[in-house]
Amino acid sequence: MLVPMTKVHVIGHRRRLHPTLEALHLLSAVQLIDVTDDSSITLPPLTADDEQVQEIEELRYLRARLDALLALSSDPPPADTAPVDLALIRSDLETTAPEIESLARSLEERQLEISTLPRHVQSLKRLLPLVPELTELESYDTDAVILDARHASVLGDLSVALDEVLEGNFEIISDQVDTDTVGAVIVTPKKSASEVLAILGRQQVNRVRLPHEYESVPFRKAITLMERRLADLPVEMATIEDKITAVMRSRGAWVTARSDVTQRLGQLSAIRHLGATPQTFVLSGWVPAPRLEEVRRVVASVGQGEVIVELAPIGDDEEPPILLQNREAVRPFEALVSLLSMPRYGSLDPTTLTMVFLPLFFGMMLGDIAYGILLLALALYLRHRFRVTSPSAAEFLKILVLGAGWTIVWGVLYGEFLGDLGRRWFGLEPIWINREEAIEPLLIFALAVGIAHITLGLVLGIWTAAHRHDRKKLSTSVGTLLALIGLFGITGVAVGQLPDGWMTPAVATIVVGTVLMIALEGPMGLITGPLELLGLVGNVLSYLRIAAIGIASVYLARVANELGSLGPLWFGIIVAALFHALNLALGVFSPSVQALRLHYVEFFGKFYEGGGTAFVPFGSLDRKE
Amino acid sequence: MFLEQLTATRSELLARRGQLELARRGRDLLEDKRDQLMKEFRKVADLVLSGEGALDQVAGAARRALADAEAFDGPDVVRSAAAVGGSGIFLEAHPVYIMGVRIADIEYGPVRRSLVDRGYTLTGTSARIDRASELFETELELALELAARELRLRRLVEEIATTTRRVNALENIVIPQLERETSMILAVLDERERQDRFRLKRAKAQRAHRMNMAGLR
Amino acid sequence: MIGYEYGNTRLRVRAGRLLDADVYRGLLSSATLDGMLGRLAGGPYGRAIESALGRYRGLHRLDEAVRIHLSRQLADVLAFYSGEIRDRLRFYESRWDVRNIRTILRTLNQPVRGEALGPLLVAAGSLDEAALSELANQNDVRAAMDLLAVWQLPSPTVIRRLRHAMPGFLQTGDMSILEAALDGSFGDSIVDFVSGARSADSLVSLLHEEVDRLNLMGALRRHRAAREVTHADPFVAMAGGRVSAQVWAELAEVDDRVDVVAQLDGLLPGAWRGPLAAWVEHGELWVLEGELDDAATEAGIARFRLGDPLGIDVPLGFIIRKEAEARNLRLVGRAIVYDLAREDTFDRLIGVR
Amino acid sequence: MEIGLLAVGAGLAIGLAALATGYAQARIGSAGIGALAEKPELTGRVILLLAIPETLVILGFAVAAMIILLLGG
Repeated sequence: MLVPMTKVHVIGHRRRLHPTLEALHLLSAVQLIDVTDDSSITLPPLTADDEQVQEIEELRYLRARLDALLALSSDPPPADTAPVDLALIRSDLETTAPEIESLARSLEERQLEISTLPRHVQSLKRLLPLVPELTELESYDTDAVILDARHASVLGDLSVALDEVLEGNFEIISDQVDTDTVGAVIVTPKKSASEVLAILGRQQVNRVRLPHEYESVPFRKAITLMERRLADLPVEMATIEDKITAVMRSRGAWVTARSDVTQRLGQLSAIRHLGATPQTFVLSGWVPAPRLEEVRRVVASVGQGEVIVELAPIGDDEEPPILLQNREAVRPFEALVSLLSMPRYGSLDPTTLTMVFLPLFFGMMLGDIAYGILLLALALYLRHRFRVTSPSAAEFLKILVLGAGWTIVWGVLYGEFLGDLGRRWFGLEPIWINREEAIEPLLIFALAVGIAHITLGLVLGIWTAAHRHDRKKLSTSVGTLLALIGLFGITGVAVGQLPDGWMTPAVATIVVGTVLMIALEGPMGLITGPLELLGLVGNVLSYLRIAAIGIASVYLARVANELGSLGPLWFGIIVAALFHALNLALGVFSPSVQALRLHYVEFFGKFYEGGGTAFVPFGSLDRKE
Repeated sequence: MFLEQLTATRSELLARRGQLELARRGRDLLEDKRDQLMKEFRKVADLVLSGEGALDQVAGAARRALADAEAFDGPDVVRSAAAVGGSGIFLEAHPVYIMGVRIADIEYGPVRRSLVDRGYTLTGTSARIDRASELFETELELALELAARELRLRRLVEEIATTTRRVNALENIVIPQLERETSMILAVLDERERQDRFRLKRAKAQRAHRMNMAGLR
Repeated sequence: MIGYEYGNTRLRVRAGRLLDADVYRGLLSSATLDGMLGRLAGGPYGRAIESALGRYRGLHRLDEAVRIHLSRQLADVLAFYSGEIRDRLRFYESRWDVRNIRTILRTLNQPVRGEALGPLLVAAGSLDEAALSELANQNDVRAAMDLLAVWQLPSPTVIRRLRHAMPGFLQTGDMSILEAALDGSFGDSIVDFVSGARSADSLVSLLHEEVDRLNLMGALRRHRAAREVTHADPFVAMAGGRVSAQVWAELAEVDDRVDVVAQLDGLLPGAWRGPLAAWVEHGELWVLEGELDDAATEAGIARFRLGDPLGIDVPLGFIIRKEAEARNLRLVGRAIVYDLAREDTFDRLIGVR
Repeated sequence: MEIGLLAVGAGLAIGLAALATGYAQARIGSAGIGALAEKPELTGRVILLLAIPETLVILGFAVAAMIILLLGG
């Protein structure tokens, strides 16, 4: 159900502002309304004074600084429990931050090296076939150059120029490296390095540049060195990371400081939402009705008679926030509902209905005793495991438990145990329907489920519309319901289940229903009405998926069993197990999505009003971080 | 003390009067000079003040233009364009004389550069960068101009202060002193004259008395 | 047209996280740059700011954060698509390659290396972060050029043009020779791209318009400085626009602004007529440039909203919006540091309202 | 012979419907994953959108079942 909301004004003397804010922040039971959005308050908003503005800016900066440092360590330290002094933290930051930051920088330099070196290696490797063994000679320099293939003649000029200076004591080897480029390796005596450099500089060639450390090393060796370096870098980086973590380890106070700062900022951020006179402040907010007394009590204790809590009327233009609260068994389904969107305030909370139908549909589709038992075991085991580490996941698994339960029930009804294996081995007989054989009844059953589900949805829609005095919605819902009944009648007559005399009233009902659907829509209704009728047919047919997916899962199970009976026993068991595992995986995924879809589209579409905003009390966000 | 040494003679009086005259004329001359310097000072000061205002304005505009260029074209484009376009400016100081006062004057080469000299292509820069660099060139020009004026102003202030000191010395010390001395000499001379006249009178009277006495006889 | 669904949806969702007017107002109300960064750290720029904080001071911090964020976003845009679409987008982003190479060459040409190049280069297009830093670490222009040639990056066209310009540059030391080659190579590759593009879609028109705008501004600046230009011409019209190089060259001979505009009449997009007419009156090129840039950015942003939701308009529009956001943030940061009027600054932000 | 044609017809009915569904789901799916990568809270709506074209294959299934059950006897 939706928790009823009350709107309160907390009014008090300005000198009690901060204790009140602090207490409410800690309580997290009030969602603040900006005073400028509250038409019942005409006060100007309270503006933070210079001192507060400065505090806010300093705190924000401190938080960004702490975040920046804490983000550098992959393994942040656990928070200190002792209270921290922000001044001490600030001075600690001043002294420690440069150290950590320089470590982080050297980490980054290595990261860059890792991404640059392969480029150099690659360009060298392209030229490697050209490099003669003689480059390993001590007294010779090797330069590699590359040039545009269209200007390969430059190499000839180069050769002439070099010949003038070196009188033949050099070597140029060139070859096409790829379609556009020619690579060349020039071997020259070390002692004439400067002349060679000058000649190269004059020509339109590009020398292959290597990072400084590798410049004076022969090419083959440079490649080896660079590759070795590439292998070493991750190790070095890990060492640096360890150093950072080591420095951080004793900085649990930073984590504590960060959360303190966030809380303080949260409190300060409330200020601009409040209204003020020179002496008093007014805080406007939503409080869940059950927590109103608690709020009163806390405010009374910190306000010392100078702060009061007053109930305020909810304006017509105001929409209270949504807090879903259901009994514990139903609670996991709240997440499924809010996955779509929050219901509007004052509308129906479909959580309980979802709990009833969603697992039921799931079971109808999967419907297999063995699968059900396996799922149940899996769900219970996972719940046990997650109970401590992730309570919300454990909570969510309750849905699976319910689904597994219904799967077993429907498995018994269908007489399925790993598909037809139960029948083959121990002559398991269906109590109600054999999904392999009786396809037609199964389809009709699915449609019947659909009609029932949709009818329920429409009834709820009528109720909601009546409740909200929404005449348009009311007439559409009633019209749709009538049309559905009419359709049901026509189908009944058509398949010979109902006497022919029912035909006329059925058609009449459809006509009346359609007219009702059209009536309040105006001229547009002439188009939307029939469309809606068509949509209704589609909605009902959509429930065929319950049968279709069930049949698919049965046949897949049967295929597994057939394959399993081929070949030797051990082989059969392995193949069958694999197939059943696949079927189970599909059988969990597909029915959940389909059941969810039947709810979201077909069922909720008839009555659900989404678009509410979740209740986010002041203080809750700051604590989570 | 001084008075003791003062020899109260007429020639001394004449000498003192000559000195006084000289001191007064010197004072007037210096006052004239000071007035001239003040006039020049006011002129230059006005220029400096307005120059400071203009410099402030241009500096503000230049900064805004740079902010614009860096924001809109990106710091990469602007800073690298600045790196390409950077060059030195020719600067020289030489003396000029105003009212016989030696003042340093700053001469500088052209600050503004044309698009060509900036050394970047037009497709790789923007009009915003042109504008920012033009404004900064203007700012630099103004600053150099202002620097020259301020130097001149400072020299004028020093000169005015010296002249005023001199005027004050003449006015308050030398001239009153000379006046005092002159009047003192004058007083002594007067006194001496009075005494002389009295003595003369007495002498005349005695002679007359003697004559009368002799006549009676 | 299969292939746009994934990326376009991602970008459309991501566009919801672009900074809005309230955020900019908040940022502008910060008293200090640190305050602004702290505020910005709460949003999508968080990670970029975290990495920038430890490294630089002052405005460099902001520029670095903006650069990191923009680089990552532009890289993401490429990663969201595959095949031909990615090639097209990569081509659009190759503007950044040209820009980065220009920045690197200009900086390497300085006898004394000033500030670090790090916070300046936006790694988008073909040259990634590692390649850029390796290039920036070379000793001189020649060495950087060699590396580009060996790696065959960013494209053979660029390398060929640069290689031809190299001897001229080495003789005179005039950077503008290399720059002209670089700009020219970009123009050439646009011509290649446009002739190879299967249909004249919005990317092609975007490229045409961008080249025309650059050429127009270049020609007008050249026109303004007409008397000063004596030897080397700093303006060579780029290829790849709708208006021919000849038209641009002829503008230098025209004296009056009215005649300049008359000469161009009918050749340029209609939306430019207003700003050009205003320029005839006031004669301030930077005003004209601002108006044209803003109009182009606004059009790019509109492209995101109004263009084909399953077409190239969405990624192009996203890139333009992100670049506009980077520009806005740089402006806001400078307004805070130089203490410029905040309301004026807010009005100058683009794509906010 | 008759039965063979019916089987082919039924196969075509569900096969073509499945192809259409697959085509639609491919496009919706890639867009949906794109949206989810940016905003995981859209999961419910994406499942919903993804599920909508499935009606096509269900209708195909209905037609196939009708061919076999009603005509095939």
